[in-house]
Amino acid sequence: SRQPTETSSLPAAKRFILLTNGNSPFWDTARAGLEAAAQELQLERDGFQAVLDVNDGTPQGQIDKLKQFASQRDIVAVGVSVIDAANVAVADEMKNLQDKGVHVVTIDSDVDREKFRDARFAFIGTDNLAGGQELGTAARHLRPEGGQYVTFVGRTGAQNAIERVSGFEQGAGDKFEALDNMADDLDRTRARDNVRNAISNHRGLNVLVGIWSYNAPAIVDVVRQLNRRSDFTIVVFDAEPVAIKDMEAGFIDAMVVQNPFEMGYQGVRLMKALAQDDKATIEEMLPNNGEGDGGDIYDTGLKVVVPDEDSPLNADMFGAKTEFLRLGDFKNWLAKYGLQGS
Amino acid sequence: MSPMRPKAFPLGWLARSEAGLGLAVVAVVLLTLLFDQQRTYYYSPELSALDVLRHTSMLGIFALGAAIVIISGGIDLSAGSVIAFSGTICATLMVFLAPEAMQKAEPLGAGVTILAVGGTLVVGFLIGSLHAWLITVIGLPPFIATLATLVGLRSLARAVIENVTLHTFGARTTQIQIFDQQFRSLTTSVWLRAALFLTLAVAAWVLLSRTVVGRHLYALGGNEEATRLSGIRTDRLKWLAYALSAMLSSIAGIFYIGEQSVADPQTLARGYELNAIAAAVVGGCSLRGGIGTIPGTVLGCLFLRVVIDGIAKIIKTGADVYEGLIVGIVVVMAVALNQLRETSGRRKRFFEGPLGAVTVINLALLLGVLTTLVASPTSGQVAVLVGLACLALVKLFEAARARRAGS
Amino acid sequence: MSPMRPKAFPLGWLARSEAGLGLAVVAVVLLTLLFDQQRTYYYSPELSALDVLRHTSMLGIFALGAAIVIISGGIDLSAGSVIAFSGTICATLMVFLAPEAMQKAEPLGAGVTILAVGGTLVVGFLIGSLHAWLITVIGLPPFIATLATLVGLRSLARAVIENVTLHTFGARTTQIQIFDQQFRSLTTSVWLRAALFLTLAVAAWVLLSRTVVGRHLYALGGNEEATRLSGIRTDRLKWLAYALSAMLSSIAGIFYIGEQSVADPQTLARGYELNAIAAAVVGGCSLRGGIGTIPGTVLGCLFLRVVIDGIAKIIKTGADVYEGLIVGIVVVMAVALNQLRETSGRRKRFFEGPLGAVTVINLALLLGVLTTLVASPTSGQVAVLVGLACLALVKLFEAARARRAGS
Amino acid sequence: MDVSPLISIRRVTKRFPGVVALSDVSLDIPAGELHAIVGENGAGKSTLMKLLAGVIGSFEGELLLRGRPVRFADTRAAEAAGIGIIHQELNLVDELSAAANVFLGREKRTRLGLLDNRVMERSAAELLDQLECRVVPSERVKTLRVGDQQLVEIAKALSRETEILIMDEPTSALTESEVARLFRVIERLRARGVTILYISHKMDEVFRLADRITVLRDGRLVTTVPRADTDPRRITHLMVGREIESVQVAEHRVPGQPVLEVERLSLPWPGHARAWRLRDISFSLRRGEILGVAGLMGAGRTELLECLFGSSAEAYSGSIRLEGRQVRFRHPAEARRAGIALVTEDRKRLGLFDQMTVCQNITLCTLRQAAAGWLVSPARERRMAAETVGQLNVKTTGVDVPITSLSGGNQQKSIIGRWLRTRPKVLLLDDPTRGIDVGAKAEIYRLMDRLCRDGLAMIVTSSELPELLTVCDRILVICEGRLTGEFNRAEATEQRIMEAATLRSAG
Ligand SMILES: Nc1ncnc2c1ncn2[C@@H]1O[C@H](COP(=O)(O)OP(=O)(O)OP(=O)(O)O)[C@@H](O)[C@H]1O
Ligand SMILES: Nc1ncnc2c1ncn2[C@@H]1O[C@H](COP(=O)(O)OP(=O)(O)OP(=O)(O)O)[C@@H](O)[C@H]1O
Ligand SMILES: [Mg+2]
Ligand SMILES: [Mg+2]
Repeated sequence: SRQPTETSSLPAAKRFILLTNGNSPFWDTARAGLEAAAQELQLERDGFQAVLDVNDGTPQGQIDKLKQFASQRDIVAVGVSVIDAANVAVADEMKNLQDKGVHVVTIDSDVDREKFRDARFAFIGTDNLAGGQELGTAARHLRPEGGQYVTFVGRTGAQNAIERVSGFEQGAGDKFEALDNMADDLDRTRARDNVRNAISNHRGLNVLVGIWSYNAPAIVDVVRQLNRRSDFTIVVFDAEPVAIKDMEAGFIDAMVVQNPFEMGYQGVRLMKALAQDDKATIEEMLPNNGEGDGGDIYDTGLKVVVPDEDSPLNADMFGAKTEFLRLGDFKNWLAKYGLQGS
Repeated sequence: MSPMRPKAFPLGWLARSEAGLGLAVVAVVLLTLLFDQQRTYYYSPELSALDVLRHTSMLGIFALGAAIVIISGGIDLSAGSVIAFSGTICATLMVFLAPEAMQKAEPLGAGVTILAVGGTLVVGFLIGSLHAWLITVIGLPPFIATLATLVGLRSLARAVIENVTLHTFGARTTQIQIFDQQFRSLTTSVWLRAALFLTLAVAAWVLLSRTVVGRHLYALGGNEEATRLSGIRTDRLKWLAYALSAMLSSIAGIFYIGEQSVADPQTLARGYELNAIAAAVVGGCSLRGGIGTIPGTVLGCLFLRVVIDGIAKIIKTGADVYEGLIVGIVVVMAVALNQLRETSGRRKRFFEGPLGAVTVINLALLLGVLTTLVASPTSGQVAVLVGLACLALVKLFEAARARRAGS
Repeated sequence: MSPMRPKAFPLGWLARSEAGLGLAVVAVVLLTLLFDQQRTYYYSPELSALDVLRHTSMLGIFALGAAIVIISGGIDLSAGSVIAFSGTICATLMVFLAPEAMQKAEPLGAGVTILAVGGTLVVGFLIGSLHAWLITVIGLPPFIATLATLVGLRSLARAVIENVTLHTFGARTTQIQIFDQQFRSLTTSVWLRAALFLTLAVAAWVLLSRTVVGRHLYALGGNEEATRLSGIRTDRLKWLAYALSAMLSSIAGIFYIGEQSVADPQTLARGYELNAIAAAVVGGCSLRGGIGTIPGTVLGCLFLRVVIDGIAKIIKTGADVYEGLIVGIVVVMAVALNQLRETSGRRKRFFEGPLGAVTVINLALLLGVLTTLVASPTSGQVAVLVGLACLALVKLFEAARARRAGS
Repeated sequence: MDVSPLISIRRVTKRFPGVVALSDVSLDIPAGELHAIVGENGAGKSTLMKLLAGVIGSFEGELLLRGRPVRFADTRAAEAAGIGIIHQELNLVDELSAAANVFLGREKRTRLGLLDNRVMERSAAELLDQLECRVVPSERVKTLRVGDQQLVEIAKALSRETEILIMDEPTSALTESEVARLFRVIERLRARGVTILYISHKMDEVFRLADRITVLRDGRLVTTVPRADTDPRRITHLMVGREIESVQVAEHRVPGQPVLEVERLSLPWPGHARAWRLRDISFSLRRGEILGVAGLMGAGRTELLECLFGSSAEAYSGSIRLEGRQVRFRHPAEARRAGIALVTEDRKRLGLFDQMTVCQNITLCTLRQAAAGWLVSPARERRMAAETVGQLNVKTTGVDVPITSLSGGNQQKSIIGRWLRTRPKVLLLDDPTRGIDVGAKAEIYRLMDRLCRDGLAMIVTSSELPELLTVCDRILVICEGRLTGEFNRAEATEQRIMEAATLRSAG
């Protein structure tokens, strides 16, 4: 029933909303992609508007926001970074939105595909599990003799944390032993404490794994203070601006970087296509849609970033879809989109 | 008998305070209608009303507890953690009672649910009793006793959940998923929670205003020593107040895990204790004790909720950034108005001396920042100057009036 | 002249409370040494000491403020939000003063840093003045005034940061990255912050115990009316106390954004106000006002920190889950000991009547849960039974003693 | 007198919500005079002094100091103008030392600007020595006797070395020898030319010290007379407004059987030098008898009543028998149920619920009687309150007005009414007429007499001896926790009671 032609009855533009799971620089980059898409796809001309809505990192927050969306009349499409794949309530709210005629896609973090596939139209992003596997692969090649690692994360219960950690475990293989999975409750000072405690608590520890974006600077800060760079392999998720500087300074061995800019951009593109029933774009983005597993996923790709010099890692070690970049190239890529981090 | 004399009849005053709050609610709804470009309240009134109701009844349930404790002269900082702990316990009991069903996402059956809910209420009662014991027997100030459980219970809940999942499912997880459809549909039903809230509010209202125990609670809050010396067992009253508060939070905890379909103590109901206290205080409860009503508290919850909902409707995206700010301002305003009404008749100087001068700058800057946020940096700068000028004038005027009165 | 009579000299009593805390610190360190299988404290004492010092000095800086306010008879709930707001303002000022450098991650230069830090301190002073104005002129209870800023300032900080980044960098972000190496190395240096903390603590100690103003702050906390009648301007004292508290939080805010290399108001220093109050209270400050010392508060911070550090060293994996629980228990214990010491000599009944019976069950269950967590479910069940038996015996014994005394 | 007055009070009126504390008072006081101000409780004496000392800033009328109009915003301003005050109530900070309290607000500093505790303690010791008080200046005030606390309060005022010193009932907690020492200090001050305003209820003090005497009644100035031109009888007459009716209400009462027997009652005082608040107190109380308890402030009268009522903080030793049965109350609730009622001395702090109405205050203890099942019937509750209001003749515009709108006497009657509703066997009245006007006082005496004749047993304490002499059948005297005298109606005189009350124990 929702056709673009009926927009004129209301003064304001109809909205596409990208609802995050929590707050991090990751979403600032996604916002940049979203705004770029709004420009390039000329949303305003078609009476649309794309906005990012930041959740507070709790399931309750996401449920409340989805409910709030359902009660508003100007929302055409919602892209959700699902806070917890197994959460029935979130999936229910997404279904409820769909029943109200709002298009729903997932971005960055998907629902449990076995249980709630029909809660959304498609998923745009990268599997965090796959990302974890690539990071584990990097660790395996950086340290062929194996090692003992600790993962650092904001909340151990968060969906992407669970997936990344278990992906890392799979990618790293048998020679690696997990010592701890430490949560800092989003407190960056505690993130540093956790690293310090891990280092003093575990003698055999030699791999430090940053799971959420701010864990990377936290790891590097502590290792730098303790002056023990040579004792640890440091591999991290995401590229916060400070983390990029840290890799320049030689303190990070490998970063697995998702593409939040692309998630924001493609998310808007898909939402616009859905809103306008633009079959061509949908077909282009999801060529195998409806044809079994994976057809409803738009992969925004992964990047593995390594330092410019002296890295034993090379492109062949990683998956075919994964982009392998030296730090210099990565920075060029960022500069191209005017980004500080990813 | 001069007109400036405050009305003698206390219920008159209360009525006035509640009427004011009621009017404020209506005003906020009208303002939202006016400034919301989508006119959501007009086009989908039922949906909006249900949405407000959903939140108001949930906040209301544990705000009732906060109000009872505050009226009896105490303070309960632990609501958020008690909610999280109770939710965890409820899920844990379900796991104990039906481990298979919980793991395989099968229905639990009414028996299990009822037992789990009942057990949770017992735990709520035990928490309230612990507070009462720490306060009346050990002699801790209520602030400290409930601060300790605020910090401690959430952590205990996390430890419990990790332990239970490890021992029952063989894998340590930080949350327990709740699939049971029956439980979920009951806890997400707006009607059920609204009905429950209404029942509890009416019960609390009758308790406080129509029973002997209620009168004693007011007496306790108004003058603890005099209450004891009137032969009233203040320790038992405190036990009642804290037990009720904790049990109401437990009820909220049960609803929250159903609504979220997960018991996640790390994130559940963080900081909600402040919302509950704010609602009670906005509703006219005095932290000095002995003053406040249940209808006032209910209106306080409703008011806070329509304000938050209004902001969300008007600002649309990113409204939650402003939520805290506006709640803070609303709380200050509401309590300040109550305060100034009490001392009305007296002419007050708001900007006296150096503190007044600093406050002039302070408020002008605040005005400037707010204007910048709402409009633009340029208008913010204008606002600072205008604010500075106006407030300085007020200050000068006050000083002149004081000089005239003094001479 | 009986031996039960407490020493008359007030420092004697204080010394006892502080000596006890000092001993407790030593005990915790020894226990950690004993139970930490890595013997970290033995093998790398400097590193461990530095680590404890790093946190103690940071917590200490704003706990000093909490202590000053509590001693003067008030309460400041806003510390966490003031830290977040000040950090945000500091970063915002850097952006205003050197937008290019901030965006391009270039060094800022000492001038910019000094101006930003200075401006932040001024903002801290303004926040403290706002509290003082709300409390002394508008007449809000300190709890409400600082609760409002606790809720409001963090939200305002978020709004400011989004606005500033949008207008300066052209892209709305929720945090500001801080790259300046000089600023970061200064703020992460343990020595600098320890020296600053020591200086501030000594200054606060001299202020409170050796100056006229300090004497007046104690008097204000002890008996506000008597203080006013002695011709002391209590309003100015409150201004001083709240301004100091907010400014100390601001200093902490500056350090935190340097340490974290980002100003992120949403997550910065969440709930730290409770840590500060807990440290002051554990250090012997009474929420009734007029009692407490700076050395006590410093030891309180140190004690909380060695406890937390000890847990991390002993439990090794997953210690953060237990942290809150143990802090909660420690706070209750510390304040309860102070309380019981004051009423010593009196024989107390801890488990009298029905509340006592419920408490027996309560404590036994708590013991059981804790044992389950530390050991195993079976031992937990044993612990419940043993606890129940022991506590019930205590209850019976108490009742018997009371009956004997009564007859 | 053609000397221009040091202080002129011109047509001063002060209103409090519901009360006119002072109305149209004018008074001149020349420099160097010792001016006594007398009046019944609530006459407005303290209020007048508070205006002078800057404690109360807003009032109608004018204050002239050395001929110039002044209006003090706070005590600091008054002090700067040379006015110091010893307050009627103790205004000390418990946690600070005696020396710190003496110099609070005017601390001595070292050259570095820091507190000079040594100098302050030495000066405080000197001041206390003048008063011949043996308090160690570094001792915390909390641990001092009430009498010593009052001496510290006096030393605090003396340390100000002001030109005008107001003393508002400075001797209420002092023993006779302490009073004598204070008088020597006062003589020295007068020799220095200090103007003193002296308030006291004790006529002998007034007539020993004053140059002139001002009488206040119900907030109005009745007269100012030179001491030489008058005598105590006339002053008392002026204070009360009529000839002291010799309300010999106690005559022809016949006490019945003993209801309350107390044997060797002792109450420990942990952590205090005296160790016992009460020591070995024995007495009995009969049905239809009013037993008075006399003693100085801090003697332990309140504690005695608290023990009987089960509200003392410590456990007592000894035995209490009520109607022959051994009782031991651990909570006022038990005492209430057994038929004992206590009207507390500090009405505002320990008796009144100032957020509640008259009706709610009266029915608080017996609300259950107004409840049908769970719910309280407001109509029945109001009927109960109205009944009490009628019986005790409480002057109020209705039972639903706030209790704070009543005068002190009527508030007190409401509280007595609250307890009478519990139908007690023994009524304990702790200083029931404190701060109550004369008319109300007489009414309360008559009420007590009536209740007594109906067979109620009562124990009354009072800070005014004549009151006890008026209403009691028997008077016990307590000094520092010990029973130091027992007089029946015929034997009791003020002289003998004061002697017993100021007997200092040997230890
Ligand atoms: N702050 C106040 N608020 C309201 N009423 C007051 C206040 N202070 C005094 N009053 C009232 O003013 C009247 C005069 O009180 P004041 O204390 O001056 O009496 P007084 O002559 O000193 O009596 P006493 O001999 O008991 O000390 C009394 O009725 C008292 O209740
Ligand atoms: N040194 C002290 N420290 C603390 N409180 C005290 C002290 N002395 C007395 N008090 C308290 O002051 C009040 C009055 O003192 P107390 O009961 O001993 O004397 P009293 O004979 O009843 O005197 P009055 O009734 O004339 O004041 C009591 O509540 C008592 O607990
Ligand atoms: Mg007086
Ligand atoms: Mg007494």
